[in-house]
Amino acid sequence: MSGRALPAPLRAFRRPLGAVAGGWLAAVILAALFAPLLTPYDYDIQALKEAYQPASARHWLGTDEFGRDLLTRLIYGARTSLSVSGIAIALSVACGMTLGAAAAWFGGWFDRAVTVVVDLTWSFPEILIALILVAIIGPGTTGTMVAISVAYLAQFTRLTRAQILTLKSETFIEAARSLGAGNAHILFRHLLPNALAPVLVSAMLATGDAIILEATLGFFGLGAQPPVPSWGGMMSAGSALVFKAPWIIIFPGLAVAVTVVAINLFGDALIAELDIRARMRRQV
Amino acid sequence: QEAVFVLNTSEVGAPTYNPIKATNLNKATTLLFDRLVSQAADLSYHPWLAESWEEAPDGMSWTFHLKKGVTFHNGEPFTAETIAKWLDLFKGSENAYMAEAIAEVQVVDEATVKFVMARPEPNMLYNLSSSYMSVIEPKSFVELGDNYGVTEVYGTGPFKLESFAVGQETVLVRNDDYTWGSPLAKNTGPAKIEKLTFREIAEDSTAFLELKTGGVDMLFGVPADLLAEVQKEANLAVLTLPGQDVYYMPINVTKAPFDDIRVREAAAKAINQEEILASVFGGVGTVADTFLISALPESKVSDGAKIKYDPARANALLDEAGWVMGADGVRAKDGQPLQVSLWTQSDSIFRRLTEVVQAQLKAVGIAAEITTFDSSMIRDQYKTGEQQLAVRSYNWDNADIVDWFFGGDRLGYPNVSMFNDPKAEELRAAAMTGAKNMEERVANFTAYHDYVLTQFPMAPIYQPVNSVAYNKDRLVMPEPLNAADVGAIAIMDMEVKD
Amino acid sequence: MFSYLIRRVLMLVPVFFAVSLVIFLILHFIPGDPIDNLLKVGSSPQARTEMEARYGLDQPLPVQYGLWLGRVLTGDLGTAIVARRPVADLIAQALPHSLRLGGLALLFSSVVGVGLGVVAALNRDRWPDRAIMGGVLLGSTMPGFWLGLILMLVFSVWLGWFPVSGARSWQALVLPVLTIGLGGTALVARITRVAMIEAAGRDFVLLLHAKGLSPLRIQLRHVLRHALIPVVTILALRIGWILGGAVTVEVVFARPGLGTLLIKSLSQHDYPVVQACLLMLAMAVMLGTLLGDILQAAMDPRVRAALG
Amino acid sequence: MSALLELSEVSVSIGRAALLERISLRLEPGHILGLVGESGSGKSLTAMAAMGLLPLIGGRVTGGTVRFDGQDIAAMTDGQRRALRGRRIGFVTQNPMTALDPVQRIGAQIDVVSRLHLGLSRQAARARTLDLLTQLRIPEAAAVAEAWPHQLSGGMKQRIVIAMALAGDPDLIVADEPTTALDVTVQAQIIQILGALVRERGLALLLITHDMGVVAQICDRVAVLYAGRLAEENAVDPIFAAPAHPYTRALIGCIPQEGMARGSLHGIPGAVPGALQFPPGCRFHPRCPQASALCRATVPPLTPHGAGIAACHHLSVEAR
Amino acid sequence: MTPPPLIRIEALTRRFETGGGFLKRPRTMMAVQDVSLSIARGEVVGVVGESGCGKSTLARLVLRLLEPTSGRVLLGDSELTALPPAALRAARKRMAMVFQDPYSSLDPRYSLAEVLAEPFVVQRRALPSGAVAAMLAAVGLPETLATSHPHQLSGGQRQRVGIARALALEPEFLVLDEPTASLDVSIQAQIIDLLADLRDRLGLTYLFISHDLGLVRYFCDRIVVMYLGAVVEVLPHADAAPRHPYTRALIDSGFAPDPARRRTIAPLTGEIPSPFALPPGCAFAGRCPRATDRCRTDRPALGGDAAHPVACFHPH
Ligand SMILES: Nc1ncnc2c1ncn2[C@@H]1O[C@H](COP(=O)(O)OP(=O)(O)OP(=O)(O)O)[C@@H](O)[C@H]1O
Ligand SMILES: Nc1ncnc2c1ncn2[C@@H]1O[C@H](COP(=O)(O)OP(=O)(O)OP(=O)(O)O)[C@@H](O)[C@H]1O
Ligand SMILES: [Mg+2]
Ligand SMILES: [Mg+2]
Ligand code: NI
Repeated sequence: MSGRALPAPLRAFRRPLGAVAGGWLAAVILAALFAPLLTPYDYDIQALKEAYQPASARHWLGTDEFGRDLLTRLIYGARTSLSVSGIAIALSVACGMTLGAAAAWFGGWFDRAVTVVVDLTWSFPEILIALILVAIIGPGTTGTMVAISVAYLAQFTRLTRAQILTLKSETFIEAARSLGAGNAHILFRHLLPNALAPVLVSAMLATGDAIILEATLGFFGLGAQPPVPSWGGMMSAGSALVFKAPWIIIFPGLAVAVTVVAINLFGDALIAELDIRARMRRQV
Repeated sequence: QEAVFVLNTSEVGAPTYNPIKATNLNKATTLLFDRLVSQAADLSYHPWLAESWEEAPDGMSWTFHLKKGVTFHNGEPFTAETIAKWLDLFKGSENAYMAEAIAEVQVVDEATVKFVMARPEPNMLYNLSSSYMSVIEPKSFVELGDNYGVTEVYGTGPFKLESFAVGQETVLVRNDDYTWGSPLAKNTGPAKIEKLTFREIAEDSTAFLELKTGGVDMLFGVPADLLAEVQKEANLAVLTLPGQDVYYMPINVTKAPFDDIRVREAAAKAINQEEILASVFGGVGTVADTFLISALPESKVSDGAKIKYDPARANALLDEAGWVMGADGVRAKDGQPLQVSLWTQSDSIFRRLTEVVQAQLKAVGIAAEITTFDSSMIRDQYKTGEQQLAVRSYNWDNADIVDWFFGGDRLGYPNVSMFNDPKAEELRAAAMTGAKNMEERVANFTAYHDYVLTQFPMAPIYQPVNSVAYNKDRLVMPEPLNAADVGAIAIMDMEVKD
Repeated sequence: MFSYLIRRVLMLVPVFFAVSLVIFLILHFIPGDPIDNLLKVGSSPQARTEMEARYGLDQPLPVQYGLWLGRVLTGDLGTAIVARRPVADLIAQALPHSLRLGGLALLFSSVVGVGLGVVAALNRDRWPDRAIMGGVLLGSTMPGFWLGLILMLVFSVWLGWFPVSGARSWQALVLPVLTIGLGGTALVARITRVAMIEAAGRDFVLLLHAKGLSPLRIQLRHVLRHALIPVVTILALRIGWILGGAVTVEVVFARPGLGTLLIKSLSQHDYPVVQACLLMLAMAVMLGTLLGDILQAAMDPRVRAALG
Repeated sequence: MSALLELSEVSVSIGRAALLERISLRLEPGHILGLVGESGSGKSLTAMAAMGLLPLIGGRVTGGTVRFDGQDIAAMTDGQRRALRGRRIGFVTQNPMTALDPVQRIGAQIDVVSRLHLGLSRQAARARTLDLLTQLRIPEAAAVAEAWPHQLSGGMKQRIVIAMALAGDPDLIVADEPTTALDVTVQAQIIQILGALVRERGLALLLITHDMGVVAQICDRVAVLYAGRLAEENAVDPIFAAPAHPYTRALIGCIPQEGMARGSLHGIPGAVPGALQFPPGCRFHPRCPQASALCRATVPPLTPHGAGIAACHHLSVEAR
Repeated sequence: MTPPPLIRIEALTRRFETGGGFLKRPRTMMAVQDVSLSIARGEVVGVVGESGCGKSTLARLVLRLLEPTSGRVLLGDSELTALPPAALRAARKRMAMVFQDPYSSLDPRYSLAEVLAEPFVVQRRALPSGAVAAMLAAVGLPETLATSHPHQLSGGQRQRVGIARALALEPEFLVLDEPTASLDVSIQAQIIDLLADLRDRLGLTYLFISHDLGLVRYFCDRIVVMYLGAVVEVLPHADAAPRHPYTRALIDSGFAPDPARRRTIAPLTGEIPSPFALPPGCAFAGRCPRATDRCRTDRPALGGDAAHPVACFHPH
């Protein structure tokens, strides 16, 4: 195999579907990063006289109910949606890996307790967990982020735990022990690095789900608060205007769907490239 | 004959049909209960459960002659005794103010009752015609306690409660014994429709789709932005009634920086009502520049008290109060940015309105951060008193709503502005209890209203018209509609086509 | 096997207590308090104490927990503070809707999902596979409320086949079931496909071919049977989704249900209702895991043997 | 005697990889043909080709013919091929642990063969199954028939697999490393059973193994595969007594034997090349001590050698 | 006087409990039962037995990768089974293990250079320059492989890497747990060749585990035969005539690659008893052609000739 030449995340680009999906994702991320450079409009300045315009040369995707450029808001919305779900999942992965690794490592009652709690929460729909948490924390970006990360905690804890447990029985761990390796060495030099790839790939796939979750929270009016745009918030606002100005809900919906499909395709390509299908055993 | 109506989104989630304890009642209440007095479209008062009445010249007593042969849904008779027990229940309740002026209820005979007044109450008939003074059956009311209005309800109304799932739907069935309808309706009973379902649909667009596809027969409130869509449909008709709503922005006078009246005034005058009318409400309805609907005489306050868009004044006031405009367009004082919270409820029209308000505040340098609450819970949130600014609306057609929303004893909710001003309390007492007749009452309330406006505990925004949309192919609306809105009177005459 | 069942059921007892404790504690550490909602601003502390005494909130936490648990065990879920009615009534109103919607959605997504998964696996890497998996992926990436709205537009508004919202007839169930079901279908189809392909690669399948059995019979009678083991297990595990997963759909279609009840009560800090809802969901989940284990044992003799 | 199974110049590819090249084998009734070679040399593929099962793993015959009892397998319909499998050709796989359907009872898995191919009723099939199990010296056959696979030991399972192969009363058994996963004592048992079957029933057995000891013990003829090509084919005695191909010789030399001095075992340097890295010329040449320029450049043809054939440029030298 | 043995194993026993759970009693099983053995410096001791008889467990116990239920292991003078963690780590420099499965015994994320550097890292020793190349060369691998990862190697190459890693810290004692079981005979011969060569060059001591009696007899000085956790016979040298019926059966079951030496096979009958429910007497009694009633009730102890002990009432 010659794959070692490319860093792992880039290897998915070697498959046609992976390249297309990766291209879209890169474009979305770049657009979100350089949003102010890409569009002459502001996301929050209202021009009420220009409200409800369909797509035109001036406003490529039309304007919303406040006369704001929809494309601009979509691009800024990508910022919110991607960063909220991205950060939330990163948080979730960090906590989930720690928890899962600790459970697998220490075993005993701690492991059993973690397993029971995690299995129980894993059995609840993420949206319900997130809604409960947002109700507790209060609406807004931070609340959404925390809620999403807790909602996915169980998934990563489970996955990490399972990974570490299988890895723990691998002979190379025993081999390291036979050389005199201590716990820290085994955990940080063998177990975690090996568990990382599947966890990261599933984190990436979960980011797609988190975008949908963020959009759904936005639909309940609980995500980013106006005028900051998020895809979910835009759809939520647009749902009441679906007859009057369907483009207001259609474009953010498309953005979500296409991006999430792209994430999934890219993830699949990555799984195939990294040859970790057996270890992924996606349950979601 | 069956019909399905959709309640106004502002009534969604009303937890009970207990008129004495509730602060939020939905339309179905008016069909479960009758009132002593009915009010016509021209706001004149007409008999209902009371066949006639006399007011003593000094206003210190009222005598009501009651209809005979009226029974409650549970078979209990409706008599003078009932009235005495009923009014007694108001003491200490949420809606005590409704009957506060009545010192004593004397049962003259089976069908005659006399209210001995503590003070003259020019608003007596209005109160008696409001749904909060729906006549309940006192025996079951006491027995059922908190369950009254939730699991069981007994009134004298043209419909009986079959089932009530809070937030979902209420099913009413016809009271076949009903013969005592208001004379304002052609039909005094029983009703023509046999079964009525009131659905609560939080999403305006869903409700509209239901109407459009024939899933429901009538929407009690059509949001302005859907009006055009309704009008496009051949099978739908819109009934435009005088509005009783006012959209406004309460300002919490206890929370800095709004403890400074200059900042309050600035915020109030930053609101461009015309722009909102045009852009959010499509030009339907009128702007509001006082707290009361313009149909009320008490809304004729002095010109100076009217709150109108005046950005120059708003900016000047903020400058004066020491809030200096920053480079980012947000004012600041002592390094603190002028950042405030702006609460709203999740219904789409509120969200849209609030977003425009936010932009308008920003235009004078006030950065408002929106927090959206579910409409069913926002009242509870106000009770915490944590709000600074909010966008809300009320629906009432009497000046005493000023007392309700700005009375110093109702801080939090309904007094969202937390307004508690000694002078206002004085004026309020005069308005609520000091008038001997209607003229005095109007004068007192106008003064009270006028003063409240000058303290800027809120900014008036918009007065809609009341648009009721219904399916022409299904419903026959009575002509003319002898009431200010589509309620018990209209429904008595309403028919369902098969 | 029978002793395993008993053991398995008994095992739920400590889990139930743990879960109930967690639910109780979470709610009591949430900022905010239902009394706040019931009291007027500026009411006397005395009014507050009275109110607290009325709802038993003045007792120490362990006592409150004990009382609550005791009542729950005798079937009394208490009275809703804000909604002012027996919690059991609220649950009784919501649960049948949730069960009907969730059950049908589960049925739909299992049947259709397994079907699609099988067709995809049988045509692995050919166009039916690609088409199914692509469609399923697309279906699962559309937010539920958006999908619901679109379905509503197409089937209720344009075609007029089904009512737009509500829970008044079986027709009203079709679109919500579809909306939830499509999401679940994606999951089931994906697991089924992978499980089928994995099972088809096992040694014993080769031997079945070598025995001269027809390929279709091998796929449907043997491979599918294996593939169903993980599918059924995961479905049973995620039974919580049946009851709570429909919140968005319930909102869009204005349907009553446990999800909406929970969310609303939560926002009103109506503890007794929230506790009861969570307990219902947790119990459903526990029963789901139990069911999953039982089904797995029923379907797989190796599991039975391991359980003893 | 006419051949029961005959592969002539069979080539097999999976995807782009040409994995087998011109393999020719002949197996007569009552005979045991051993197929040996290192891992990856193509033994299993040959078996799959013989059974017509290649499409199952995505492979195809790209040249040559496989004949069973004189009939070209490629010319048959799917149904005909299926009627052959299980009925006339029994199959025994390498790993008995995974060869049985874990969620079906033992008896049912055997019954199905005779029901399908011999048209037996349920009861008759079960009776036949019990009879077979008893013949294979399985104690308490009735209980075993009702057992689940996981309740049996490896040796027992392998006997069940053999019973399954016999249930259709076949003429040929293809056994792909039937003893590799088993302990030596159990291996001895299985080999003994297989040998007895051939003797008693006049079956033909294609025995795939990498164990030269097993080959020496029961085979009549031996085919040696290397990297997808036939290296040598001959009767068992000459193969061991005077191996023609250096690979055969090396393979035999790898097995420690009684009385061998320590240090006299040398193995074969290097490793079997992967399917995409076959060297030109003789594929064994990189590991062959006698490799010459000729070996590196040209493919040695299969030439008759004694009673068999071999493919090596140095044959003439070796023959002497 | 003979020199003191390098390794002394005394009455080593290991019990496993499995399948326990809520309200469920775990099942106990003796994986290794009362094994005693001394290995002299430079000696190659072989352990043979069928799958599951406890060979790997014994290997782990000897290196204290697994804690014994009872018994002790001494490496030279130090009692391995009693060493505190720090001392144990230091002692690990003196011994090493080569594992059965070359596919899972190397971390897939490590390059060969990293694999070979790991012993130095965990022992906190500096890696001498050129050491990786030297180690690769010692096991006959080209230096160019240093940057490759395990998945790029063949099984034989991987096993060579495993051996190189075991030798990295220049141990005296090596446990080889079926190092060739998953390899082709041609590769097995290479590895055995290499091991023999290394032993001669470095004066190593081996505990060589295998299920292949022929291989053990070829490679080892002394042979321990295990059956269901217990030692049934110790052959003093490769050509010693077996005395235990089980050893005999093992030898008889192996086939020589020589058609001239075909035999009629008299395979063992009966089933191997479950390790969870060992019979009271001799564990082999159920399959033994020589078993008597006594064998079924009493358990024979390892005894008799100290140089060639056997646990049987009726040895050959
Ligand atoms: N499904 C497949 N796809 C691609 N290549 C394959 C497939 N099956 C086998 N091969 C390749 O074909 C070659 C021969 O494989 P085969 O299984 O016949 O070897 P074998 O001699 O049976 O080996 P073993 O002793 O390990 O069973 C190997 O190089 C292998 O990698
Ligand atoms: N960690 C463990 N927990 C429970 N049982 C174990 C454990 N490790 C080994 N065993 C059991 O102990 C017995 C002996 O296992 P061991 O691995 O030592 O056998 P072995 O002789 O090395 O077998 P093989 O030849 O298959 O490698 C087996 O039955 C095994 O199932
Ligand atoms: Mg093979
Ligand atoms: Mg082992
Ligand atoms: Ni109101």
